[in-house]
Amino acid sequence: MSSIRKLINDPLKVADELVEGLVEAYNGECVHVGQRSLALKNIPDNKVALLVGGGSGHEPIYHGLVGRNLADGAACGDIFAAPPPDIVLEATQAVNRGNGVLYLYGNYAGDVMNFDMGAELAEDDEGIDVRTVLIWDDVCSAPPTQKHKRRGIAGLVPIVKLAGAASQEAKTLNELEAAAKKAVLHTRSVGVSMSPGSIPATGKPTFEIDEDKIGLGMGIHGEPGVSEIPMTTADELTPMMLDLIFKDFEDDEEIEALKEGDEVLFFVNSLGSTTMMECLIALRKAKELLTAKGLKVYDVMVGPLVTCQEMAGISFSITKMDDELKRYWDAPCQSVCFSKMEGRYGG
Amino acid sequence: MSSIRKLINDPLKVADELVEGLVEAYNGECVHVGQRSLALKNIPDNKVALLVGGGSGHEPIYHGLVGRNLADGAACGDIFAAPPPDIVLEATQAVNRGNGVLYLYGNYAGDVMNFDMGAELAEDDEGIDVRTVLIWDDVCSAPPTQKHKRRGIAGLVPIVKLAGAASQEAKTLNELEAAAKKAVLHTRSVGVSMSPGSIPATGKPTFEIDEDKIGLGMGIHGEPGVSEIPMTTADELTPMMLDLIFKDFEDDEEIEALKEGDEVLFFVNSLGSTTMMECLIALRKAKELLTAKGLKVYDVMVGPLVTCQEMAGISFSITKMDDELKRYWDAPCQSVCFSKMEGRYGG
Amino acid sequence: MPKETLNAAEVREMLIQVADKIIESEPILSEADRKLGDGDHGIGMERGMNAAKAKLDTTEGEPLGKQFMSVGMAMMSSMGGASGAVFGTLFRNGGKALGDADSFGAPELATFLTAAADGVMTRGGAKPGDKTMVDALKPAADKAEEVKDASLPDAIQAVAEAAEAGKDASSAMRATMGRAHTLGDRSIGHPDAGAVSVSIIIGTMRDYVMG
Amino acid sequence: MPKETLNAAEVREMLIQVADKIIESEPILSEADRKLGDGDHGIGMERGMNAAKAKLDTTEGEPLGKQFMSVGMAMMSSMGGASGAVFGTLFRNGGKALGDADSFGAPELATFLTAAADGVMTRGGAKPGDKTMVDALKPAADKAEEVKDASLPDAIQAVAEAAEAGKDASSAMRATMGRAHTLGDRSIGHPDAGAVSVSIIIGTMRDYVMG
Ligand SMILES: Nc1ncnc2c1ncn2[C@@H]1O[C@H](COP(=O)(O)OP(=O)(O)O)[C@@H](O)[C@H]1O
Ligand SMILES: Nc1ncnc2c1ncn2[C@@H]1O[C@H](COP(=O)(O)OP(=O)(O)O)[C@@H](O)[C@H]1O
Ligand SMILES: [Mg+2]
Ligand SMILES: [Mg+2]
Ligand SMILES: [Mg+2]
Ligand SMILES: [Mg+2]
Repeated sequence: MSSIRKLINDPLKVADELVEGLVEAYNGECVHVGQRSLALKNIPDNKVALLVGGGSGHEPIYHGLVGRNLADGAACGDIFAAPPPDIVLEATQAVNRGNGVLYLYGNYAGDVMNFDMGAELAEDDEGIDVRTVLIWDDVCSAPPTQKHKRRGIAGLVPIVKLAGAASQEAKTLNELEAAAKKAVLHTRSVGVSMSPGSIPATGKPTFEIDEDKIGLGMGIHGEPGVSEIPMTTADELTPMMLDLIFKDFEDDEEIEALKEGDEVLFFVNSLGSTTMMECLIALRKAKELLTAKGLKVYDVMVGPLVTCQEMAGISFSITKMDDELKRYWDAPCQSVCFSKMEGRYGG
Repeated sequence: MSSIRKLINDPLKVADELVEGLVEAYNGECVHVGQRSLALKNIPDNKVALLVGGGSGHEPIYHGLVGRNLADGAACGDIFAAPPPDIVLEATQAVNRGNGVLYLYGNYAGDVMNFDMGAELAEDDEGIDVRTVLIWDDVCSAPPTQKHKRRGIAGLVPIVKLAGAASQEAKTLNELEAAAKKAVLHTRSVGVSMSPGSIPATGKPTFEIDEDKIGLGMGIHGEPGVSEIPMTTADELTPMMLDLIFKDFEDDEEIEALKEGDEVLFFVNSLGSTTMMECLIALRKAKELLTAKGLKVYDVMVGPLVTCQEMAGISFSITKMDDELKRYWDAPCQSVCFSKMEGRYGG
Repeated sequence: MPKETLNAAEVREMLIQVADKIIESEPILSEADRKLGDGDHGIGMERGMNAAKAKLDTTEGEPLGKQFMSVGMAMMSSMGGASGAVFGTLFRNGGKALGDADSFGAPELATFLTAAADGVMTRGGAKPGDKTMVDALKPAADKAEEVKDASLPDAIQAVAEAAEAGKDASSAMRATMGRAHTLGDRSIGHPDAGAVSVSIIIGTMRDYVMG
Repeated sequence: MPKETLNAAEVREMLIQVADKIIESEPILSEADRKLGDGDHGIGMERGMNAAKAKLDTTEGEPLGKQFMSVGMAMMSSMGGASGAVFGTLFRNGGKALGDADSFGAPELATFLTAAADGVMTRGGAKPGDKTMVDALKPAADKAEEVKDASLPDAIQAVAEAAEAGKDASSAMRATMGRAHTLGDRSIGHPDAGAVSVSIIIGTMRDYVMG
């Protein structure tokens, strides 16, 4: 497979340079902290802070989720690599306003180990109160009884959005932790991929897949899914993906199955080179099936928000809404990754 | 070159199906009109209406720009094809509230002929007052003395954003026309491409380019640019692109050259498979150069908003701001293509 | 056996043949557009001609001018794009000019093509030499006027050759408008995609007339 | 000529050699990660070892335990990712356990590897059999304890073989955690990328000792 040509400078510096660019995208709203972190400029005193983070290369997340009514800061790793503990510490110090910091990030071994080490430094050396909520929305990465083995994928965007709004109201770290945990518990995703992204430093794809196959249940770095199926149409694939999510709500004892009248947030994510056109075509079918199941779509998100370079593929995420989550959703927000006005479409 | 695998159904129905999906993305905020148009559900009586449109396949534009404080409706053609006159007429009727309709779209022969025919039908048969403002921001497509030959490219997003805000205040078609014309006059873009997108119905790329070349000044369908240069770095390419824009402001007698202290809106667009990572790396350098020229960046936009399927490439757009345009910019807006809260980054 | 004139039923049959030929030529037309434009001309013409065929299913018994007009209306409202407007106009204006003619011979061929060319040039503003389909259509119309006293077979032979020659001549032209104009000199050496369509349309009319 | 013990300067030299070898092995390591993970293991290790080398430029004269620890700190703060944490911990915990030892022989090798393995297993929660670098590191540590009364050359030979065998054995394992766990049985047949790194690290230490 030939190397992909990317518009970059030094292939080993892409993570540093993209964070520098991201700071410019915020045009003064965010500051560049330490090695490779971002923090909102004006975090109110005493705010319970929300810190996100993870490997770079998935832009616009995670670091694009810093913003108004969203995350207060992000600790950014190198391409597909969790941020080292020092960076986590720097970001933690930058967002801390004396009322605790919630870490909210995807459940990957590298992230857990590095954020934990960062938290130890922050707690032991700086006396900062840190709590962690892991994102594990990928239902294909382990059964509901083994959520600790699940990956965090595109569902992180609604989850961070909801937690970001919650963090504006939260009086204590406990309150924010509870809200973030609820957003996680209520959000489930399934991803598929048709072709890999590549690592800028090597130009090599992160995995291999036959030209005429779709990887069902794949992760956002190209981690293996549950099976490979023959390439098919949007209308055939959509119910397969939705059924995996529906089934997870049924099988998981921690949450009730989706039933008639339930309200959901629905998110179609592109993993990179899959076009908005394709996302919209899948959305069309998905909406039909959600409606047929009696679900009410509270709001819709669509776009390439959680990507893996030029990887082709999509994911669906469903967040089961309740009054609390709806209130968080309705808050406006503004960031490089995701912005909205007050309310919801059609509301 | 091998066909690109897309997640679609019938390759000849992608335009129809994506518009159906788009309506679902709006979740009730927009209605599907006639064959293939969208209109906002609640357009106030007497509002001077703003209608955009063009070929499909460039999602999220044009039809994704219908929304709050944005366009009132869009007439959508098939993939890369201007909408036929009937569709333009249907969309015109759907947005008309008795105070005239402004057509705002990219300057392509096909669009001009079809929208003109649509306008004739609307005026002659329905007595609707129609005015047209063409978007011609691509400075590489003709010299400033021949703007009627210029193409409309990614600058359309800030232009429609500004016109959309203006349309909320405009009392007459004349007023909206003047505001839209100003947004167009103040906006200039340059695009580059490294590899083509493909047409869903044929699976074939829209143009050919050597693996190690960049097409400088190319259009958003792969129309030829001013030259092909060897593949280079983001830091080398960025000043070339900016200089072409700066020079256009200098050479054009209808607008003043950009000078120290001027405020600009800066937009880095991805044409499809170019990642946000790359856009941000280019933005980093661009911001340095804009600042070196003494320009103040009023606000920044970045993302894959005007695409050509999986085409690789980026464009820069600069809008020279003044108090009126700043007021339009500051208004919040919400659509599938572009949303923002009140104000601006860092503001 | 060559046909000396065509009645409405034959015009309809001829147009179905034209449509089939264009649909069959999709890859050639798209390829020509890939060189100078966005590569979709064949797709658009195919879409338009499929719509035209569907329309022609409902026009049996109508006057021959109406047959042409129906093709034009179907193209115009199904295709969009530059070619929806210009080819729609070609057939619509050409057909309209035929009024209630009930036989299609060399004079009607001239009337049709002249009105078609005028309509297209008014609509799109292109002149001969701009490297558009006008460069095949206008010479064909001029030739048709020249040979309007000949027999239909002789006339359509000459006209098809003129369209073909015009299409070929477009290769040597420098594009001055449309998507290809930024190519400048690099546009030289490829025929215009729309001109290829015109030559196929008129060539297929010739084949029909010649039997 | 094999070395019977290493002093701090030699440990430092050995670590530079380890770093160079890992940097050189980037393509192999990335390829191994492509099979079971996200394909970046070699890149991360290369980044970490470059940082380690830069750090080792400043550690001349420091005790040997510090040499190992410096490598660990440099890796931990430059790499990130799973391997930044685990390989950082390997060198840091291992080096810390050496205290102020001023010669590195077979007993110190055992102390280093046992503390390294314990540290990694505590940090990441992986046990032998989970198909991680632990499957090369833990057998190496166990072997080192077993042969800690042998000469350094004999001990490091045996330990490097154990690491190599552990790496090879990881091929046959089913991943139960980390990115590869969703592969289930399909993860069988490829060695774990981190285990490959461990075997290269210990193998290069052996090569240095053997001279
Ligand atoms: N102004 C014009 N007048 C006449 N013909 C035109 C004009 N603009 C374009 N054309 C014709 O349309 C053809 C392109 O058609 P097509 O590819 O279907 O449309 P689009 O350019 O919208 O993709 C050109 O090859 C040319 O012959
Ligand atoms: N919990 C863990 N304990 C020990 N080693 C681990 C653990 N998780 C991952 N590893 C090791 O890290 C290696 C992957 O490293 P690398 O590719 O650099 O990190 P990432 O998975 O973040 O991309 C695996 O091959 C494995 O040996
Ligand atoms: Mg990684
Ligand atoms: Mg087109
Ligand atoms: Mg075309
Ligand atoms: Mg990896």
